[in-house]
Amino acid sequence: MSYAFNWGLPPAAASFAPEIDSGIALIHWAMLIIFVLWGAFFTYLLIRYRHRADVGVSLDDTTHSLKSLVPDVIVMIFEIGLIIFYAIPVWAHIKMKFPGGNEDPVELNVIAQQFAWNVQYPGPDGKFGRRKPELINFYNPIGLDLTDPAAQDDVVLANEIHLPAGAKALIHLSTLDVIHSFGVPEFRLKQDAVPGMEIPVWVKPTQAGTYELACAQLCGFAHSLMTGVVVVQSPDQYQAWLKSRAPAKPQQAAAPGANF
Amino acid sequence: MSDDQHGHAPRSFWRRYVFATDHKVIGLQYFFTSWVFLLIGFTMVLLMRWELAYPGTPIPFVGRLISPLLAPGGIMTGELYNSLGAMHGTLMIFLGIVPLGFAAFGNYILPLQIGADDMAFPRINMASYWLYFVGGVLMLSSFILPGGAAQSGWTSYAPLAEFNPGQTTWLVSMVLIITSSLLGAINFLTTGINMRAPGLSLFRLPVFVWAQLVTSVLLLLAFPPLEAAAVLQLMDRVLHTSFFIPAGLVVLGTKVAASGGGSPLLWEHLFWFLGHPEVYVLLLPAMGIVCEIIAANTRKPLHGYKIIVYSMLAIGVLSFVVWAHHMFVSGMSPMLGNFFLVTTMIISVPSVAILTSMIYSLQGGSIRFSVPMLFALAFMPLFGIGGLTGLPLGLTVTDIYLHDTYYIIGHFHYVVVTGSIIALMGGVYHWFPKWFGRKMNDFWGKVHFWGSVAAMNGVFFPMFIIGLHGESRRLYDPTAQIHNLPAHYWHIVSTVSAGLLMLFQLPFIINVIHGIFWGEKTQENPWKATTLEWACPSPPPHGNFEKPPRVYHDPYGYSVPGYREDWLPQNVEWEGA
Amino acid sequence: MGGRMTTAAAVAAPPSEFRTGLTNAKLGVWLFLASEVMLFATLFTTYIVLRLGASEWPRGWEVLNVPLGFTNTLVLIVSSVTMVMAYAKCWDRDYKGFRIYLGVTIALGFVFLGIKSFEWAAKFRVHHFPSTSIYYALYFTMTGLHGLHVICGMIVNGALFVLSKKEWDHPLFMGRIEGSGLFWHFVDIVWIFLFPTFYLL
Amino acid sequence: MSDHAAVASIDPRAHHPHRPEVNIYVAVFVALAVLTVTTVLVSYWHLPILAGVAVAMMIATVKASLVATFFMHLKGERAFIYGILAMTVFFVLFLFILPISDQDLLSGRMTHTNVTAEAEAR
Repeated sequence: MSYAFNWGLPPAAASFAPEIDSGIALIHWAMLIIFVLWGAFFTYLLIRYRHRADVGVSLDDTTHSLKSLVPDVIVMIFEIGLIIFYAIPVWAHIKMKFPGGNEDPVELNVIAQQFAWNVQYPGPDGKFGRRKPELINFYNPIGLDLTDPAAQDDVVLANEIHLPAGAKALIHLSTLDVIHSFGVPEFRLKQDAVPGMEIPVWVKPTQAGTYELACAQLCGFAHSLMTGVVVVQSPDQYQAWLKSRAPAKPQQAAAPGANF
Repeated sequence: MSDDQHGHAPRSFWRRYVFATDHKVIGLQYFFTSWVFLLIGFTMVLLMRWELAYPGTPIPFVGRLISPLLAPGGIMTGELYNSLGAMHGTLMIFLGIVPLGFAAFGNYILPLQIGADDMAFPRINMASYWLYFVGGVLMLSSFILPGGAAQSGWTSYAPLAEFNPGQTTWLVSMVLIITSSLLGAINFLTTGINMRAPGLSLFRLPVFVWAQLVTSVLLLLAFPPLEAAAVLQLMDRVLHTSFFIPAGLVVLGTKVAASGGGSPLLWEHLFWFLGHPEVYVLLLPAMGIVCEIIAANTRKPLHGYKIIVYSMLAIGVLSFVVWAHHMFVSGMSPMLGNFFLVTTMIISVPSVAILTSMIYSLQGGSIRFSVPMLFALAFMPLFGIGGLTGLPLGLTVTDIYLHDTYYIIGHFHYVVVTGSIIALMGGVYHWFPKWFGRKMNDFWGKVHFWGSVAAMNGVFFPMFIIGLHGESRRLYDPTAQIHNLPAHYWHIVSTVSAGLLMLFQLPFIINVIHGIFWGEKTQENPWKATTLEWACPSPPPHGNFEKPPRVYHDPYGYSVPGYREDWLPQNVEWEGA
Repeated sequence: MGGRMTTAAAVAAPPSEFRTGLTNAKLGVWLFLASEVMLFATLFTTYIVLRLGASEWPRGWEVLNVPLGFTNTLVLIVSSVTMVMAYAKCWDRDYKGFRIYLGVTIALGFVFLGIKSFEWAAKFRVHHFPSTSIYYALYFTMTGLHGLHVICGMIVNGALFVLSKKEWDHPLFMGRIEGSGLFWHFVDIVWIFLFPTFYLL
Repeated sequence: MSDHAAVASIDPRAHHPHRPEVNIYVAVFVALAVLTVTTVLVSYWHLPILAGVAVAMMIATVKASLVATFFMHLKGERAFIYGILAMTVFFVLFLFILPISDQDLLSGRMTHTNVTAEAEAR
């Protein structure tokens, strides 16, 4: 497979991915330039000041020289620029401002477990059914409470997420057991799922396609097998898919760890 | 009570070499023990590298020797891979580099460089070594103890670590090792601050001593939180409390019985409160060693001695407030992410200042390319790569993508291996004549150097490429994830280089053993260096100095105009200075 | 041991000046206390974080015996006074007074541990264990760790009590009493914070 | 422990600049006892939690500083010790503030599974 150069990054498929990519590219170009300049100077010093019998040492003013702080100033200015104009605003955009209200995002729960991704869509009523840990069993991996009316039309999937392209999706990320991490390289998205917490994550996929969702935080012996797919479809296809999955009764989702 | 380190060395073998209180013997004990741990940790990673490059194939040669429970048919299981990963990290960091850089070099060199006859608390020093030894042996023996070795990474994130077998042994050993480091830190600080020779003011201390003192402060104040956290995790495992376990967890279909109410993020905070200062514990002694070697081999004073010292102090303080840049995507509040982003960017400033000072120190010098100097020179660009690649990781936004990928593995191995270990190897060549009164072989030293540097780059540079492709760390079978396949061949490059790296350690090991017994004999000051450790015989006798030294000059009195030699030892009185 | 100092040893010793003006022992003890501060600070951080995250938390007086905790606080405070009085007697070179005060300090340590173990036993009888709730987990862990420190302090004091017979005139003896005292007072300070944290809030 | 200097100076009181002041020790003891009684009495009012914490911690801090100042002889101690303690306190502040504020900022994202389940059961 061949990617365009782009520092080896996989294709970008989310709205904020280009922002992250441009940062990675900018920093790597800067690093490369710094390293080359610096390496050239270093090599020059090694050759110019190698030991020769007839050439002595030339002492500079070592005690009061602040010369070695000069690169610091340059680095500092670069970093301050990065922080103010890049890191803080983009960070807020990705991790702190969540779609809601009039944006009408696609909402879904992603509930990680050893070693599978459970996905819960609220169904046509737009309400998530209640979940209770007591109810979790082989056939009900997320402990959906079927006595709850809101649970009746919920769609529960394992290791498969469907999202419409061009629309924002709000994912409520949680986990049943240990820390997992929701990572989709093409979305440039990564967020740990922490036991006892429900963490919001948003993404706006831009390219239709199938992407790999892989756990990015060590979660046990089968960590590397904890993968799923994210299917990004055109909005029409997505709606069609959603309709086809809307159950009269809740789905029987795949058993835990069924993917290995 | 107080006089057993004065006068003559104890005569009995046990008191002299095993339960020794002499800082030099303890230093060498640390030296040999930590190298053994480093080699064991390296062997572990060779097995892991095989699995990464050729997942699912039997490990050649040794695969059949491993218990079929862990490696059926010689093929590594996920459990074994995770155990090796956790143990590799723990061994290399807590049992390898810290004891080598801080305890071994510190014990031997620090009292000599300040002109003291021993450490402030010789018996606590002994206790410190034996706690470390017992903790280390216990850690290793966890492979054969019930439950096996820990499987949750060296970070032991809760609650995974709470449910995994083998973690209890890890925690007990960690408590022992931490206690050992705490005692060591108290000893080093007291010695360095209180027992300096007359005339040796703070700003006449060699950079190495400064590095050791700052390192001690980091150990002293950053380790107790991890010790407390380890005790809490131990309580969770042994007495079934739930400090790090929230309510309502269901593990593989079974409801967890713990009462709940704990916080997994709290463990991460407490762990990284140590974890980040620990990075500088690995690094500062190495920087100190590099500074010593550079000054002696450029025949001129260090450029910006004070800048280096203040930078080290600044690193010491700042390293306590940057810890959560390891946690940007951990679920920690994104607001705090901004705080740690700013502190992380600030801490790069003193590091850059130190590196720049090292480079300017070359300017105008007369560079002797001795073996230790080669290592010190290699430190600069290679540590530079490690430092630079920290930038995209320390920046919140780019870290979202690069977090926990091979990029970070490459980054910190560049810092720790081509940074710390390279410098520590240089330190071995530099101070070997002092320790044994004999030199190591130059030719084989150069073979070791060029081979190691080439192989290290071969191991770690591909990791940046793999990481930029988006491959996560800690995957025992990376090919199980389709998006990892395009960059997979780089794993093979890395694995082959790792084998070569091991091969290139053979000349080093043989050189050390050969040097101890048959090396060329040297005088007390073979490098014509100025600091106090070169003013006593090689190897120094019990009690170190024939008479207590007095200090008259700054540490790096090289090429002092008007003096008859091009080095003016700190303890030589000379009017013209 | 002072008598065993040989002239060779005296010559080998560096000039009798500590650079900070503090003895090694005292500097070492203070550094050790600094690390202890971090240790207990971590536990208090844990307490606060877990309490903030808890949905419910018992008030101390509902579950613990405040009069006993109050008594124990007083016991430790008195023992701190006797400890510092032992130091004063050491300064005055009053051997008998010193042994009385140090002995009382150790005895008060036993009283403290006795009351503490009574409290613990009462909890165990009604099946309140560290695993019962996060409150009890913190209570047993923090008071237990504090109790371990009390025991350590008592061991050091006991050792000095025994050694004082032989080493009363040793030049380092007073430094050891001072160091042991610093540790004992620190243990007292920890309890001063633990008491309100668990019993009164 | 190896206090080399002691070899040269035989007087056991050398290096111990803190002359004991028994009157002060007694006064401090009285103050500590009174403060202990106060804090227990205050707790019987069952103050709201924030006020309770503020009062109890204020009293505890005063007590601790009394012990440190007089029993541990921080009064008249060398500046170096103050330095060590100041540094420690500085780091303790970060150890407190950052994890605690994290917990606080995240309170909206916490799930109390057990409580909801119990509440429903009731």
